[in-house]
Amino acid sequence: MKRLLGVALGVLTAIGGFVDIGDLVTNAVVGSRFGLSLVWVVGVGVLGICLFANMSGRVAAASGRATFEVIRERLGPRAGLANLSASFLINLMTVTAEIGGVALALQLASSVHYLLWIPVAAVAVWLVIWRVKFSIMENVTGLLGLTLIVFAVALFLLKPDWGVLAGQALAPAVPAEETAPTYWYFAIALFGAAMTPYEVFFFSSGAVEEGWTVKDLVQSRINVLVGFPLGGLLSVAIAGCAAVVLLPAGISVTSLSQVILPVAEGAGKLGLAFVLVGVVAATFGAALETTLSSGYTLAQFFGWSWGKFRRPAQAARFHLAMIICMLVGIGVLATGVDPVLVTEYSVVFSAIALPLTYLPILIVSNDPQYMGKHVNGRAVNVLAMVYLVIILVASVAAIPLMIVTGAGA
Amino acid sequence: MRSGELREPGMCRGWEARVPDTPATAPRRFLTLGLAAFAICFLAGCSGGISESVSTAAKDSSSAVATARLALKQDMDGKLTRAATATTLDDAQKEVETSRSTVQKLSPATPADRDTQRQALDVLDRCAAGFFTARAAVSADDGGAAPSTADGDRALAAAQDALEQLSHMVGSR
Amino acid sequence: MTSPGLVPLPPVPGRILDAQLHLLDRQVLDHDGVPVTTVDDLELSGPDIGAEIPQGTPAPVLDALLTGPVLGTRIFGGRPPQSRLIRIPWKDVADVGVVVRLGVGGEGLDASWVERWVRDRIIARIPGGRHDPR
Amino acid sequence: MILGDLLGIPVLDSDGGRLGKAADVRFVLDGAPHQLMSEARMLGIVVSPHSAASFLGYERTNLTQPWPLAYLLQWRHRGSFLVLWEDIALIRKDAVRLRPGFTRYSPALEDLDQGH
Repeated sequence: MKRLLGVALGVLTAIGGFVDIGDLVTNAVVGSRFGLSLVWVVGVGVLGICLFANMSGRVAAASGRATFEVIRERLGPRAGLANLSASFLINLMTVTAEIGGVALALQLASSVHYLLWIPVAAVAVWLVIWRVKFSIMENVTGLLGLTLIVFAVALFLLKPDWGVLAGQALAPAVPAEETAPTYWYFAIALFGAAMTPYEVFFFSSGAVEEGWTVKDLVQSRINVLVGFPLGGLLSVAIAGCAAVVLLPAGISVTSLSQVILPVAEGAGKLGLAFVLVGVVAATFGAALETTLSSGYTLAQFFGWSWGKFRRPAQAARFHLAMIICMLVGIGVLATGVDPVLVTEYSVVFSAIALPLTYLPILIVSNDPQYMGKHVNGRAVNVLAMVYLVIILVASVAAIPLMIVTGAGA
Repeated sequence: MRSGELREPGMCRGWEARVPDTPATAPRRFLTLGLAAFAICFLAGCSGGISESVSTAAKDSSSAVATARLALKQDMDGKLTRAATATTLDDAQKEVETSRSTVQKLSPATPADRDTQRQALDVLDRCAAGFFTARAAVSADDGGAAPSTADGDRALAAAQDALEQLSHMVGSR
Repeated sequence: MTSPGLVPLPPVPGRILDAQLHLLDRQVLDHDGVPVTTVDDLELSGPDIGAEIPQGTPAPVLDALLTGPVLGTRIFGGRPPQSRLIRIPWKDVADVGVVVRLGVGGEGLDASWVERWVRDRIIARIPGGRHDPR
Repeated sequence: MILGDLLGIPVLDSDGGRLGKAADVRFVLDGAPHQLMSEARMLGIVVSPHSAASFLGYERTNLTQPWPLAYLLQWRHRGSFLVLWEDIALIRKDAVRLRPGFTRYSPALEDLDQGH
């Protein structure tokens, strides 16, 4: 019974923890401009993150090594450092976007300007990282993030023409007002939002934090294989809401306030309350995860002592690095740069940097020196190679598409 | 507004930062790639005529005005809290202001272009006025001399029509 | 993957370690399993650079694992002065696997001075810095 | 000497002909026993004619997964061989010179791994 509860809790937090500011913004933007015609990308991305998280979780459980230790060992210091710089900068961008997202959501709830909320949000993030136990942090934000299910509820309450939505989803086509390069640019953005590298740093480091062994692999596989696809459905619901309410009104999403309007339309003030709690929880949870990830990547590359399971004084550089990252994030936001814009760029850069983390994990998960008998099976490898190609194509195509489309404008 | 941001050369710097994809590349390659990226940014910033910029501004603004109207309608239906309505209006207003300043910064070469710019600014000013009314209605307590939410909606509806005409006019050129 | 034309290596009496493959860039843990650093480079007992090696010279041995500024020079080129090398003597190494385990505590090692400095000067001074999260 | 000085520099035969680059240094734990581990004696240098970078560790193992990545990475290190310490005549800052009549040994690890 206790075991069943553990599985249920794991799945629920995986659902609630799946969505972050990148998913919220990108799905709403895409829904408001392309309807559901890009929903297939969410499917591709979710399958990819399941595969990737499964591999990195298995590496962590079997060898006790988290992602960036493996990257350094396998790529050597030079390529490893290039990889670290790219991954770390994108992660920092995501930290900034998530803290901004918390502040924007709090502004929607209070009408106090978001710039005033940023220090509050950042201090709260730091306090949780400083004091709160890892599992409590994960479970609370994950469960509160579940309130985002209100997007699915609102979609039903809006009573859309399901036939039209299904038509958009099943026979994807570029809408008349948009161009093919823009369509593919947003396909990559959506892919990057679903498969953000930080999720993998966090997932594998979290496995070490929680002391996983191969015995826990079954549970982790259930969490991933059930939780992430359901989280993906939440993403689809966000896009669906935008497609039903915003697309016909000629609204293309550029701010968080537009993301939540469809929920208010369908579910009223109660729905609004739920969605605000959900957005704050999801972005706050993701702010924690990305901040920790920035500490994880640095500490693992340089071999510092790390982990929330240690007292801060026993992982001093790890904690100092996170404090500095957060200060940098606050500094960037204080310039008044639009957090939504940061988010839009961060998901695309995530897609660009994805091969850097994907390839080493794929290779190590085949290496018996690390994995013992838990190396990848044949089916996993075939799928993983297909995804390697997809990830490489997305990564290479992203910059030219960004230039051609003016970043999707 | 996003197009406006892209024209900042600073945005392009990120492209150099991600080049480490190929760790073996020599520093000179990095430099070349960076320069190429800069050149493209620069060209992208210069290209595109007045009417293209105006039509982008009209499109962005009309999305913003539509957002504001949706928020006001939800507010009147009791679906949105005041705080959420006010924030949505502020966000939309900011978007219109960004469009306006983009249009204002254009340097038209021909009299026709100058005319387009002036008309666009007129319309965007009307949008701003509409937002002003709507925002006043939302932040005011009930009663008093403040405009009602319905007034705000009417002002924004008029702005929306003007934007549509502007898009038509620019599109037909 | 033995290519034709190569002589198979005659059996050797001990375990084989390839520097790149098994040592360099590995995580170093102390005897309590606490991360200390990574293996940034290795120090050999010889030979002298540029001097002919006379036939029959005994093979050099691994003196120490190196860390610190040597990582920077390994990435960007150059060579830190001998005095700036931070050494972990090979005799302190207890096991080489997926990680390198030391047989000593990390607290007293030169390799952990930055960690100690950051801890004593900054992190431990923030309230709650010694609080056990578990 | 530090290992970083040795890795990646050209390896020449006794006439100065270029054989490849020093890709790795092999040690064997058969020296005087310390308290914890035996002394690690340098056994030789792995020379790779095509690529000096040890990339992802495919070059000396029989890993064949994931296809075709494993083959691609092994192919980069085709023609690698091991020269023993006894065959090394001189280590300079910019090159390693071997003795005349050195032996090319197989660099494969599989057959000799007596690890744990």
